[in-house]
Amino acid sequence: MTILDWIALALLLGGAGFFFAGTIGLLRFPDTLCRLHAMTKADNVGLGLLCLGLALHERTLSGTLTLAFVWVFALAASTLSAFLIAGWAEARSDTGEGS
Amino acid sequence: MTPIVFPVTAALLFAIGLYGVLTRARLIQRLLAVNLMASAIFLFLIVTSTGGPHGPDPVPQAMVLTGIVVALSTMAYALVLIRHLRVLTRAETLESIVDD
Amino acid sequence: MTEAIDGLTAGSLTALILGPLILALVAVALPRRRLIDSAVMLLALLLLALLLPLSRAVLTHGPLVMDLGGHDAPIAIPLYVDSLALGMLWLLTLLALAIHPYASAWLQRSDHPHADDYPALWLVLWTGLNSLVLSGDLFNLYVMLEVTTLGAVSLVMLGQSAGAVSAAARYLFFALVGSVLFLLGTALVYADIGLLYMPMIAVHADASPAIVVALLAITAGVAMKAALFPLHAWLPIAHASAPTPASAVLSAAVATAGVYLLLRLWLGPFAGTWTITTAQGIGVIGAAGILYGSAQALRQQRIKVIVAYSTVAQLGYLLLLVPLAQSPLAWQGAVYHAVTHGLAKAGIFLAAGNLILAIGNDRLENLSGADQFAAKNLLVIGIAGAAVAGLPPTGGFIAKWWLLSAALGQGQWWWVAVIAVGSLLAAAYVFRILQYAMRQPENRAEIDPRVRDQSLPYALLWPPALLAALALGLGFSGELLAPFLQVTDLSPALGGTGR
Amino acid sequence: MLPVFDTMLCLGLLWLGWGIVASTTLFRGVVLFMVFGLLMAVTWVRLSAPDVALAEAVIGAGIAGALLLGACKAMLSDPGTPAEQGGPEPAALPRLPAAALSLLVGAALAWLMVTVRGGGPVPEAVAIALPTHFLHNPVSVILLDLRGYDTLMETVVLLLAFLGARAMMRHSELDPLFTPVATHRHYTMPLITLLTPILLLLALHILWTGGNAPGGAFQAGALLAALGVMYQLTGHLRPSRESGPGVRALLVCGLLVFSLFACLGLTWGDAPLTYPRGAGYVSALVVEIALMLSIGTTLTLLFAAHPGLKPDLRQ
Repeated sequence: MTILDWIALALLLGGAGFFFAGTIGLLRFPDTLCRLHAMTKADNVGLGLLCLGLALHERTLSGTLTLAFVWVFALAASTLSAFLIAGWAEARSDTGEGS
Repeated sequence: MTPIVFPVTAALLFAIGLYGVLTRARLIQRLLAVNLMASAIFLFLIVTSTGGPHGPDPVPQAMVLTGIVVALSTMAYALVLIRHLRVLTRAETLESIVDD
Repeated sequence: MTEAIDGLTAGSLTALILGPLILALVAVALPRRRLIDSAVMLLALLLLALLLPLSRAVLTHGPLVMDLGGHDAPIAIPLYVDSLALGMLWLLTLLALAIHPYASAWLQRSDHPHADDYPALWLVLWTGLNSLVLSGDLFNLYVMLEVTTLGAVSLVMLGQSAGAVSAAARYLFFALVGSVLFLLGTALVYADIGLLYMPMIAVHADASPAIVVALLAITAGVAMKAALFPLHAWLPIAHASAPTPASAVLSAAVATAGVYLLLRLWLGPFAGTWTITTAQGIGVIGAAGILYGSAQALRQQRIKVIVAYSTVAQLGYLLLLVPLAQSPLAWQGAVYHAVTHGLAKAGIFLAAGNLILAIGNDRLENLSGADQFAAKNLLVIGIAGAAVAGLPPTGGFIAKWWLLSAALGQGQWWWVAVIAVGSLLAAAYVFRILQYAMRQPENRAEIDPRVRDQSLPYALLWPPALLAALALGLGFSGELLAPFLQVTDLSPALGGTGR
Repeated sequence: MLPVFDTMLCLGLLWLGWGIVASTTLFRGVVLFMVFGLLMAVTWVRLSAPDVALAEAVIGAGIAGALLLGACKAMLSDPGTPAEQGGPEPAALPRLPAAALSLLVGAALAWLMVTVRGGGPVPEAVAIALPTHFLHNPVSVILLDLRGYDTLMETVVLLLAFLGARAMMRHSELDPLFTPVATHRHYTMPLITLLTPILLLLALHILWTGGNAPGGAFQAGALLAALGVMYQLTGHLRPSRESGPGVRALLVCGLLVFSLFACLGLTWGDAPLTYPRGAGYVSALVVEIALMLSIGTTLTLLFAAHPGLKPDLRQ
């Protein structure tokens, strides 16, 4: 294993760690907004680290580009869905329907 | 190890699904159990496709693809039927509907 | 095998499967009821015309196999036609001809909210039934079973009431488990001997554990879908709560197709796995179904439930073919029984539908005086009922006579007793309906039918009459049709043609 | 390393399977089922079946998940019959005999599934037929040509499922999964305008390469359905009580093209579904494009739980 592989491994483990923390946050945090916070942060950074690690391992242009696309799309989707869920949660708490 | 672990998993998944079909009364959960049984058979089919002397046999893979589509279609249909039944009778199990 | 297939045969087989399908697609895209109704009639007549040369081809060449897509066995999906399949095709096409115009008129007349949904659903179901009958590939049968199941469940669901929808749900869940079991059997067969092409399975299948379990799983799966006797629980409720024309389709076509499929599989690809004991066991199940169904039918108070239980009973006769399969007479009898019973049963349901239009429901006690206002429909019920019971001179008599002769010819006299008792009970439950109808009401003014025979539209009167006439007519054409019913190659019925 | 991975994968599948069957709440069962679908997709990759993996990912975790969540929400928003409120779920069958039967079946099947013989005439014949075919992805050869009839009929199952469901949707008001908030449109619009061309491109790509690489009409159609789902969730498509002529045309075009093509097989071959010599790839592509449109429309409508959809162009 070259030094690049070791860096890749570290990045992958770091990404997995972020996912783990995010999942714990999702399960443990008290309300919708906090859970969203935990999940989106963890997913965005965690996925970014995973993609970076895989790109270092793969080391081809097309592979790296594909991974970059995966990350960008996941970012866009999670940003918007988090925003919509937050809006929905706010609307619900305004009308006093839920927490 | 590998030649045994996947077929055994398929058989056990089938058994778990069968148990669910027999014991769960809530229709959506019974539906999930039926789909579990189907997935178990798909797993078995794909496992048998890998071992041949000519490389992976595409016929079981095609069968599984067809099977996945068929299972999705029947699931979609069953879900609408369950919701329709719910609207009509407010029941989510067949046991709670008294026959007339 | 394909050398016997000429252009006309290939075209007929294609039309049988794709004709109803394309028409269904047109019906979805252009929901004009008039247009679709006449197109369905034309299609049914066209297919009837095409069945004539097809029957001739089967008579001269024996069973035909058409490999789809121009590929060779065993990778192609074959369509397979023998006399058994031919009988089913005649039945289905005649039913399509009679039931569709009736259904259209009936749904319109009773202001049924699903009148627009019916044509496309029935046409797709028709495609499914034709392909189920013709398919010679085990996995393709799984797909076709799903088409028929979804179609049949939808027809039950059209009954609208909470009872009908819950019956549909019950039916669907039985059928879903049935499909999974069928799929399991298919997977085991493929994993064990690497074949799905049924004409070849019979040659390669032995009694290895995987094949035996596959046979068990497939049998249980189809039996759940076809509501064979111990697994019949959903059938009477479902058939009785569907809209009446749909009940006719379900009892006459769908249920028969299920049993047809079982016979096809048992006596075709799996013929090598039978022993005398298991064959007799299947016969016993059939006999139990005959007796149980008939006894239940005698106790019911609603016409549609009586007729539905009668279906449970009559399907049992088809199972008697398994222990008697060595005799050509038994094959003739089984095919003849399937066709006559299908036609007669549809006729009874359609006539019962007219009674429902007249008195608002189908309870026996409300039938009093029906001989005054619904004489034609009662006549249909009488004739078709006689055919179901197997009384001379109907087609049912010929069918049961052949079955009886086959049983006597092989010295299996115990089936004779079952057939005789079953016929007696059937006659009893049919005449019980007539007896209620002939009863004079205490107060003449009580007879207040909403509709009299005379005011019913023509489209509601000729289909049941046609069906009863056909069931009767089959009684006079037994000798004429017998050559078409010959199974040239008895055991295994399908496997003999394998390469 | 690989045996360890396999064992972990299988244990995960079994654990999730048990979770689905034993879960006390509906929502939990549904979520576990979606996770199970994802894990199955990983399993398919491990068993070198990438086509199946792709389909399982878009269907098992994607479309099926969306449908299940919709049904789940409908169940939870209604308190149900008095007998079912709060009380325990009535058991369909006693647990003990059911467990004994299932274990027996499982043990018998495990033995059978390990000892089946394998091989046989079909795998051999297929291995011979594959190299000379005009398509290069073995699974596509089977799905589009050798067993094209199955594909035709599987699409019939999908259409029939929708027709049956439509009959019910017309007569009982089923709630859509979400009621989108219209004021958010200026946030969702950029995403829609970004993703629409990309998803369309991706669907066409999956379709186009389907002949030679994993992919095909159903996966592409499911991607289109994802687009349809997104339009519904952001309020650009709204459920309607009737299917308009355009929707109906999209619904049937796939099967219509496929079955007419099947009939045409009689003119240039001896049997229906025969591909014309020399124009095989082109005809497969035409059929697949039509199928993709129909599959996408059908799945989108099934998600809407309504007979039709109409665009909502308000800004």
